[in-house]
Parts: sequence; C-alpha cells; structure tokens
Amino acid sequence: MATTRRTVDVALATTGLDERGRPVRTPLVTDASGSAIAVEEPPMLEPELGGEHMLINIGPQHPATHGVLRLVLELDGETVVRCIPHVGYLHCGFEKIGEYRQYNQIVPWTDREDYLNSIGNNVAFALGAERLFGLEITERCTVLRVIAAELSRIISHLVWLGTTCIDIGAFTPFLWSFQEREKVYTLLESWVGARLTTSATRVGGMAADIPDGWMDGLRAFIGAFPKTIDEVDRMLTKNAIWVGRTIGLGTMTAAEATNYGLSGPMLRASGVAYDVRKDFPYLDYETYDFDVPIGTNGDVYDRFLVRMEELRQSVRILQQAADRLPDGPVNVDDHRVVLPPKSKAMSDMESMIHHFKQVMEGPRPPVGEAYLAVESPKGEKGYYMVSDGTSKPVRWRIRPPSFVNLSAIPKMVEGHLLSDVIAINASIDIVMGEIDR
Amino acid sequence: MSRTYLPVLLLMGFVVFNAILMIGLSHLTMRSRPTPVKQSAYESGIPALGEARERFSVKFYMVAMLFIIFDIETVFLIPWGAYFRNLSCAVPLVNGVCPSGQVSLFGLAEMLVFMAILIVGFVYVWKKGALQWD
Amino acid sequence: MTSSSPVARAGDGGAAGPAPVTPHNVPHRGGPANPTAEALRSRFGDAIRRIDVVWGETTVIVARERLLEIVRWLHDDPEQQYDYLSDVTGVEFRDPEPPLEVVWHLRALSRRRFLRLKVELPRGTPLEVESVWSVYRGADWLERECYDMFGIRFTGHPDLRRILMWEQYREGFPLRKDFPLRGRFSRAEQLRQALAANPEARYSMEELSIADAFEDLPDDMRQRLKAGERTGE
Amino acid sequence: MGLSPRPEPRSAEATGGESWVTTKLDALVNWSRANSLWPMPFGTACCAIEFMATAASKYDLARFGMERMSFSPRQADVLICAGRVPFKLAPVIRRIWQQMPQPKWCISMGACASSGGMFDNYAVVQGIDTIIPVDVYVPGCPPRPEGLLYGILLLQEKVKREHMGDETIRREMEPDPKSGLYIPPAAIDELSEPFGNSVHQTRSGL
Repeated sequence: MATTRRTVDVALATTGLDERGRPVRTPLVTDASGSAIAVEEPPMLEPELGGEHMLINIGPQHPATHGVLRLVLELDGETVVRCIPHVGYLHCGFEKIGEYRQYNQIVPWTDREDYLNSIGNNVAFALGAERLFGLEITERCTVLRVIAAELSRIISHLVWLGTTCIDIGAFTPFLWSFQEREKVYTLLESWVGARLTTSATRVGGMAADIPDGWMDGLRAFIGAFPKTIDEVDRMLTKNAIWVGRTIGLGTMTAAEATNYGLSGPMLRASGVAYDVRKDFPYLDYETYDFDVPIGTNGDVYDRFLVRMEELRQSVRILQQAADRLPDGPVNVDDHRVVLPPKSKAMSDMESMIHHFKQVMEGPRPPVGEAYLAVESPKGEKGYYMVSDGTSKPVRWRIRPPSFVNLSAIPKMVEGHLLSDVIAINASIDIVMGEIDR
Repeated sequence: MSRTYLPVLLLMGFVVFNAILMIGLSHLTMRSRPTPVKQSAYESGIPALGEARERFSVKFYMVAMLFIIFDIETVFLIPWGAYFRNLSCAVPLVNGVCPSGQVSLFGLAEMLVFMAILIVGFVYVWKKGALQWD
Repeated sequence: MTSSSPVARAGDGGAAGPAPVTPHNVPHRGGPANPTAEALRSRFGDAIRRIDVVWGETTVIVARERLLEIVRWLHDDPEQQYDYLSDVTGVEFRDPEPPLEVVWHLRALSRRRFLRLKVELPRGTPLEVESVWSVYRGADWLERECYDMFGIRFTGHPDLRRILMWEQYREGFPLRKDFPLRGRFSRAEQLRQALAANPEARYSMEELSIADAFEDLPDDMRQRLKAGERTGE
Repeated sequence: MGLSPRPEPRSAEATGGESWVTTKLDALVNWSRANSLWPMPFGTACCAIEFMATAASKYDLARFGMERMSFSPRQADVLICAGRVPFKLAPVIRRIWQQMPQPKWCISMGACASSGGMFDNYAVVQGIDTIIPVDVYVPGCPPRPEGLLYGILLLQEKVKREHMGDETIRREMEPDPKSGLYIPPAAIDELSEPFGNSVHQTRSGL
C-alpha cells in the first residue's frame, strides 16, 4: 500500500500496534482528564502519492442509521479504514427516572425504551418484578404473556425487515411488513388500547384481559401471516442482488460473538445456540415445541435467514399458545400487590383499605435484588432491580442487547466498502431508545 | 434533405428554452438569505471535519475511463445496426430486401474488425489488472 | 453457502443434564447455590468475601484487588467456562452508609449457569476497579457507560471516556444519588452549554488526530486545540 | 408560548392595498406549496415508528403530496421532529433547522418533542420550541397517524393563509450572541418548569 503521510507520521511518532491491532497514534496529547495539551508543529513531510483519507459522519440525522446513531468513518476512497461509533444522542435518563417511580409506574417507561418491542418489554419487566416480589402468576396470565411476547417479536422483526430492505434497496417488503404490522396493531389496540406504547402488564398480572372475539382475530392473523413470510422469502432469499449484497459482510465467528457479548439473532447467526427461552426458560417456554434457528457463517445473510426462520417459529408458538389458553383470573389475588376489583373496593372495607394503600404507596417488595433475562427480538434483555424495601427500586438497570451488539460494529465494518456499512448496521437491528436509555 | 432534421432541431430548441426558462425564473424570483450556518456543509447535522475536495486514489479515474471507452463502442453499434441491411448487400436494395444471392459479408466483417481492436484493448486492460478494484 | 433454511435445533444444546425448566416458587434466600460458588471459595479462599443466594441467583462478593484474576480464571478454566459477560453495572444505595457496588453478570453458556459477581467500593476510597476488557471484549462499552453514569474508573480500559453524555458534560455523574433528577444547572444553562460547544467538542481526540494528520483541521479549530481548549465557553 | 415564530399572518381584507394580481399569485403559490410539502423526518424515538406507519400504505402520507421524504435539509420544507430530543441532540436539530432554506415550517410531533413529555429529567430538552420556532404541535404519545395527518392539514391551512409580500414571515431568526439562545433564558426556565404531578414525583424512595 502506498505509504500515505499518515502511516509515515504514525511510524515516526508511535510505538507500533496496540492490542486492537491498530496503529497506536499519539493524539494531540491529552492529560489525565481528557483535555488537550499544546504540542509543537511536526516537521512538514513531502506530499505523498496515496489518496488522502476522508473523515465522514454517518451522523445522527441519517436515513440509514435507524435512529440517531452516529458513525464517524475514516474512508480511504470507498474502503472503511476505521469506524468510530458515537451513541448517546437519545440518552433520556431512563434508569435515573426508574429510581423515582413505583413499580407499576415504571411499566410505561418500558414501552418507550425499546419502542419496537414494547409489549415484550412490559412482559420482561413484569417477570423481573414478580421475581423480586416472589409472586407466582396465574396460568392464564402466563399464556397471555407468551402470546404478547411472540406478537412483539413478530412486529419487531417486521420493522427490521422493512428498514433493512429499504437500506439495501428493495422498497416493497417495507410496505408488506408494515401492512402486517397494522394487523397486529389492531389486535394490540383492541386488547390494551394503544398501538405502540402498550403498558399492558402490571406486577402480578395484566392490565386487562383479552376482549371476547380477540382469539379469532389472533387465529386469523396466524393463518394469514405465513403467506407474507413466504412472499418475502421468495423475493429475497434467492435474489442475486440481495445475496450479493449480504453474503460475507460483517462476519463474526462463534468465539468472537460470544466474547463480544452479542446475543439473540446476532449470536445465533454465528452458530452459538444460546436462546434464553431454551437455556434459562421462563413463562413455561419449555412446554412449547419450537426450534431455534442457527446460522453457520455469522454474516449479514445468516442473520437475515435466522430472523426469517424466527418469524415462522413465533407463529408456531402462537398457534400452540392459542390452543392452550385456559380460563380463569388474569391477576394474582394477592391484595398486597394487585388492586382489588372496583366492585369489591367499593363494597367491603378491607378491599377499600388495600385499594387506598396500593394507589397511594404502591406495592412494596422485600429487600433483595433480581435479574430475569428474557429473549427479546434483539437478544438477551432483562431488568436488574435492586430493592431496599421501599416502593421505588434503588436501581432499575436495563440490560440492553442492542447496545452490546452495536459495540462490535467497528470490528465488523472495518475493511468493507461504504455501502456495506449500511447493510451491516441494518443487520444488527439496533433501536436507539434501548441503546441510549 | 434539411427538412428531415427539422423535428430534431425543434425538440432541441424547446429543451434549451425550457431549461433557461426554469433556471432563469427561479433565479429572478429567488430571495437568497445566506447565513454562515446555511453556507457550511451539511453532514448529518454535525459540523464537518475537512472538506471533500481531496485527492482520491487513481483507480476511480481508471474505472471511469474504461467505462467511457466501452460505452462509446456500443454507441457505434447503433448506427451500424440500423444500416446493416444495406451494408451487407452487394447491390442496392430492392424495396428493402436484398435480391437473393447478393448477400455479402462486408457489413459483418467491418464491425468485427472494429470489435477486435477493442477486444485487444480489453484483454490488455484485464491482464494489467485495472479491473481489479482493491 | 448456507442452506436456505438454517439448521433448526430443538433445544438440546450442550450436555449439561436435562433440558432446564421454568423455576417456580423460588425461595427469597437460601435456594440451591451455583456450584461455581463453592469452586471459587475453594480456589480463592479469602478473596471471596461472601456468597448469598437471593431469589435463586447466586451472588459472590469478591475482593476488589483480585477481581481480574477471578474473572480470568472463571473464563479460562475448562471446568467453569464462563464465556459470556451479560452485563457490567453499578449500584448505589439511598442511605450513604452501604458501599457503592459494581456488578458483573456472567453466564456459562455450555453449562447453562448464571453467576453474579460483586465488588464493594466503600464510600471513602477512590472509585477504581480493574477493567475486564482484556477478558471480555463486550465489556468495552458497558464499562464506559458505568464510568459515564457513576464515575467508577476502570483501570486498564483502552478508551475510558463518556459514552452517553457528551464528553465535556460538567454536571457530574447522573446516576449518583446526590445528583438531582433534573440536573444541577437551570434548564437555560443546560441548553446553553449543550448548544455552545465548539465543533471540535463533537469529535473524540482520535478523530481530531486523524484529521490533523491529514491537514483537515480548519485553522481556528487548530489554534483552539493547540491552546488546549475544546469546549464552547 | 415558546418561540412565537411569526406574527399571525394578516388576513386578506386587512391588507386592503393588495391588488387582484398579488392575492391570486399568493393563492397559486400557497396552493402549490401546501400540497407538495417535502417533510424532513427528524425521527428520533417512538414517534418515528408511528411516522413510518403513517407513511406506509394504510395511512398513506402520499395523499397529501408528502411521501417524498427528503433526508437532507437542502430540499426540505417541513421539519417533522418525531420523538424526544436530548440535550446532546439539541445542537444537531438546531443546525439542521438553520440549514433549511426558507420557506420552512416545523411540526413538533408527540408530547416529548412539544414539551419534554414524561422525560422531566436532566437529559431531555423540555420542548423543541425552546430551540427552534415550531408551527404545529401534534399532541399524543405517540400521536395516532390520524392525529399526525390532522396536524399536517392544519399546517397546510397555515401555509395557504400566508402572503408572499409579507417579509416578516421569512426572516431568519438570529440567536442572541451572548447566550446563544433564541429566547431569553428566563423564558426558557419558566417554560420548562415542571407542571402537574411531575412536581412531586421526584421523591426517590418512600
């Protein structure tokens, strides 16, 4: 490679390669606290022949960054020499607010954090909180939560499918996937009242039971949805342009993926069979019969195949859950935690006192801490909550799968062309709300 | 003979007039309100570092030149194709058809020679590795 | 080329005994401990301060000095194989007397084991812990976020700077309990500081040195950097 | 309150002196502008997903001539801020607004963009009208697609009532050099005061 000025400069001023295998380059000299210290002008070198590298921002406001991610790329012509990601442009202090809210008041925060998987987050938070309270939920509530989690996985993968297709150039799958999403939205809206910010669960149960006739709507969706998956499959899986644009990009071997802490489709595409529903089951997932798709090469094409297969497996789980939905109460009848029904609260004195205590102070968990991981569409998601006995958690930590998945982007992107950066970034399926919390 | 060119000239005239009209009108009615930020480069909302007018590596220029060469080669095919019937007939056509037995290979041979020259250039470029991107 | 439908696996996974089941009626304290806890105690002895099992999850509180050694042993030991770092985070309690804690969530994927390591940082001491980046590459951003939110410095981290707030953020560390919910400065001051930063404050030192190496730095920015000033005021 | 970007456009009769030509020209220009607003979707958070649903095929945005999303401010007419804006993003949105050519409008979609919404903490700008002038506020969290479409219709009404000759509408606003803000700091503080039950929800632990 022609010795560009920078490599010459690097050879002079630095001590070789750092552990990341990059030329250790002395910055403009920073002191301990990070502010720059004045340094004298390096001697002028003769102009070299190689092309100059260019620093460009694929910045906060960009159609392909799926939110407000900013990637600073150092480009040699079209090849990415180095990628420096900047996150934090959507940091809204979720974890700080969590320490000022009661447990049932935190549920609306879990929708807005990973807004593609909002009802899935509600389920994850409710499970974590019930582990903290030491509660066992009713059978009907368990199956309803499995239905909610799988519906949420489907709509999250559909947004990923739509936006990835737009990034790589196919616009029609975006309209197909959003058409299917609207059907799921109508289901969620009739159940919970909101399309996107569902806030569907409470500690110890659900906000509302499903209206009658909802199961027919769900069965209709389960019947019609695989046709759309097959349509997209026919259009993309063996499409020469799609395969040409995605094969061999951003490859992560199994060892690297595990070491980088990737999770979900990113990890399974590299061949590591880790699915929280199978390895650390919750909501009786072990009683459902479904498969976990595993890729082999860990590139963008494998992630596409894994997510498409996961859509089909989710439909399979929904089918089994719809068949086995038992009757019975949705909420635990433990007055310490769940509001008594309005009729009882108005009639007998004790329920009124419980109702008053619940509303004024909110349920109080025993002192302790709990972390329950859930298989969210992006990966291993969980809420680590520490409680000191008061009605507000001491610490409400969100384990962000996209944040850890995205931290591997410099390794995946360097060496590829600029247009591949967009395809790799789309394959990670990032949601900035969850990354920046 | 000149009359057959009239429609093309009319079309070209209309196109030029239309372009001048659009650019001129918008130039006249435009009120430009320049501010320092509006003048600076837009790079996804972040002040840009360094400017884009830099020296790029030579391989971009090479690919562009090769494209132009082989593109113009195809451009020459079009008139040849249109006139091919006349070319490959020893005697002038009889109401558009070449009398039997008079078909000559002149038209084809002429283009093959032209193509051969370019194929030699193409093989040279291929072997030199100019088509290799990185 | 992968086959069109990737290999589907019915969930048997590695060896590690029968397929796991959803835990029901988990006891608050004193449930079955993770076998790794005993292995750690036998191996490291006094470095393991305390082992308790809360809601079925084993928590091991280790000494701060030997943390990296323990983590490296957990990762490399063929018997343990904790090859997956799920999370690194800090916890600060409301009343000032309990120490600040740094928590690591580790998983052994092949053995399906979950372990929580904790280090306690008493209030008086400097908030310093060894970085596990050399063992788990995934800890890079997690530790930067923990530093950004709590001010806990991770020694040995290649590039410890703020990740969520902007680098010249001066209000302090947001998740500390003494940091008010709405921030220390008034809204107008927060807005002014956010808007006032110079262009070079938006770039890390690495990018600035790249641009400087290619003579891409505008002159006014170069003078400001030479004078050692990167922010707006 | 907040940034009142423009004085209420003067109604046609008040102008009196407008000749037949200018009002008809105004009507023509405003009609063409209103029906071909190119949105710049500044989508940050959950409202961006609802904005995509509005742009998709069920609640078609193309019916209002707005399906041409321009992601560069140079060809944009409407800045639709869909989602919450943290302080780290404030300079970005202001720079994009300043780089948009006149005539330009701004729709603040969702409660978080209009007033900071439920994010009453150290990290979020309490309403983008403290940074850039906003024309239409769309309430909702996230606003339903119909809500956003209604907001767009309101903006089209506003565009149709403008006068080309009225210079005050199109003046670029200069932030005052000392504080670098558009409106005085006291107004920003007063605007961003917590209101409603957000006042006493800041006691941690009880």
